[in-house]
Amino acid sequence: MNETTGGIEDGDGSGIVKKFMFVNRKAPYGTIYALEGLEVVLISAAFDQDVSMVFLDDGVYQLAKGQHTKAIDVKNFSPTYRALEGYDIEKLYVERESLEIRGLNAGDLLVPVEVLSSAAMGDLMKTQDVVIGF
Amino acid sequence: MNETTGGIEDGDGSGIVKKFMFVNRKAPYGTIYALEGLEVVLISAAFDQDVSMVFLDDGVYQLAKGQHTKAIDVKNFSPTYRALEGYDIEKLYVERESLEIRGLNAGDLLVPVEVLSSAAMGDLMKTQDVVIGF
Amino acid sequence: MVNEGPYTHQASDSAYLFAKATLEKGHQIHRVFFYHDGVNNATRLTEPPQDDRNVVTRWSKLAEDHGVDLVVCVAAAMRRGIRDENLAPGFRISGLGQLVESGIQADRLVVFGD
Amino acid sequence: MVNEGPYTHQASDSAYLFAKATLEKGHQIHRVFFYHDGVNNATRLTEPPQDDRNVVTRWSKLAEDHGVDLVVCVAAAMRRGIRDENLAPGFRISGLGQLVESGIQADRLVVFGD
Amino acid sequence: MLHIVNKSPFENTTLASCLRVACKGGGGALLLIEDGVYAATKNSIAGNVVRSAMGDIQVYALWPDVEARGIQDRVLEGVKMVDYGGFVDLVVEHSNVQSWL
Amino acid sequence: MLHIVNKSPFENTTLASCLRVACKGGGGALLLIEDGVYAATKNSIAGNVVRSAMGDIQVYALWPDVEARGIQDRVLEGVKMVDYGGFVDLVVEHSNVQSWL
Repeated sequence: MNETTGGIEDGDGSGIVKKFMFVNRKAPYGTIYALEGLEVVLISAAFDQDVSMVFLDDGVYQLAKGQHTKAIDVKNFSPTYRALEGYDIEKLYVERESLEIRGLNAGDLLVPVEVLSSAAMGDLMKTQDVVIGF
Repeated sequence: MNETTGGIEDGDGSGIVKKFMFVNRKAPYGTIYALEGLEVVLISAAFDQDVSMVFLDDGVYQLAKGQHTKAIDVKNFSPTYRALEGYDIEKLYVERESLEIRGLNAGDLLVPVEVLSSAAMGDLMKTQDVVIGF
Repeated sequence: MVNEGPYTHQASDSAYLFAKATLEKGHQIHRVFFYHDGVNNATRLTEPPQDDRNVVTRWSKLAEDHGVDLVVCVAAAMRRGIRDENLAPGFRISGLGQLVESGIQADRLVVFGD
Repeated sequence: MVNEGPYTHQASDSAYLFAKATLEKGHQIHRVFFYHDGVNNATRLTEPPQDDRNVVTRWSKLAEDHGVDLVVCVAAAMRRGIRDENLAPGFRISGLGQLVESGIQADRLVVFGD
Repeated sequence: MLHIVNKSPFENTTLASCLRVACKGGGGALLLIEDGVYAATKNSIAGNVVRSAMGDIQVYALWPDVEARGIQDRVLEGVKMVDYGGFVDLVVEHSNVQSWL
Repeated sequence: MLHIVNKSPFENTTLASCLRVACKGGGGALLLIEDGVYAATKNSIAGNVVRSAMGDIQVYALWPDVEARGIQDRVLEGVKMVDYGGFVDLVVEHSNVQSWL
């Protein structure tokens, strides 16, 4: 989202621009939270708010490359993360420690992200208006 | 259950007596598994099987004394554990380590139980015919 | 925002008791949004044991007594079999945008879930 | 034994794929028992997105093609709003005793849940 | 910022994540509800973790949930009890709220 | 005895409980399914735990779940892959089954 124009075309007509943070902490497929969370994020794009997405804990697995879901007969929704840029959702943050204990690094992820320390992630959260976790 | 008469009056008329173990690993109230699990155990009593109940991990909290649920407007089902004896369900096992890391001991529990080591609990599980966890 | 269905998780109970306390303190509730399995709070077909609370009718009564807007997400509801034909009084089915709009309009958004 | 509802947890998917593999291997399925939120697998009112699997009709078809007995626990179903009026084909509502009876009669009992 | 944790610390790593990420730097509050209240019990491993976090954050627990679980006599010193009204006040007092689900 | 674990070891203590209680003494098997398959990844904390348990138990993982999660290239050596048919065979081969939910 471009913050300088955010208020002009926003979806509910109120002109308010708030900082929304969506916190993704669940792995994909085992439960539906990751998929339904992503649906909220996509909808939020229509409201021209200041949206950021955070991937913490097992949420980092949502961004893993190479997901093939045919054999479990569930839709692979990981390509949608690549499409977020088209919705002007460009602020993607991943916690470093969540990657490390899983043996992952930023190169294993589907999309470019900003890797933050736990403390930096916490500081970012504090500045938000609305925090919704999945 | 009295094992010597178990086969005679069993509920499905098949004469088969199997070892059923119900493994309770969830705390009460936060989720319904403990309550609905208890309902299965009570029904199983009608089938004259060799029933045992195991309390592991947060499942030990199901047996905590002093539960008062009025302020959360949920039924306190903990007295039912005291009634199990009346259903001839007398084999209650608790894992020692589950108590210890929670700062509990057998005296904190509503009913008399047999406290087992992890290894003894594992050995008991292996001898079962049907294991159902909640 | 309520994310879990009645009885299975305590989320719906906590949300209801929090909502009631909010009204008692004189605050306004802009909306209660039901998402994920939370949409199952809106079925009029539940019939809990007589000695148990009725989670669904409790929400309906909150809507009736205090005009609270109870919104069920349509996409989540369709996946789980909640439609107008089994919708309890006081609930309405609408889009996810209603959640985002609440986030914009309300002073605080509190999530209850699993 | 299936303990969780459709879509929210993978339990129902895993159980279905396991059941299918069981039949393909030439084994018999004595019964599939739906408990806890698993009863929500039995609602005929679900309408998932077109590009998604339909968990409910998949179970119904398994019952039709292979005569698999799909039993929904009555007590769990009443709490969650599953009744004859919204029950999908191939499912029947019955008591918890059917679960215990399956444990006695079948060679193996496998639980899928959260 | 108000953080809400509703999971048992003995079963789930949610509390640990919350403390690691968000409760550093001071000024925040942690409210334990539902099965999260088990973290407020003394002489337990989780209780020790909560006690050492108290320097950085204020810790609250929802009394109705504490009482329901029968742990009212073993609550860690320094954990403040609130009822649902107090829960509402905490939400009002903090500029934002995160539920760690 | 066949033990089934379907929870991520990074989020939940279920795998640890299973290994502590039931997988000692030998002769058993552990099948990782759903989010449980993350325990079979090398260079991770959970993977190290699984590797050290391999002396006592046979460890299997459900390939469709491994592949769905994109971890097929980082699977721990010694973990045997099965499909749903192999899952059925494991259930048949063992006299009883416990799902650690």
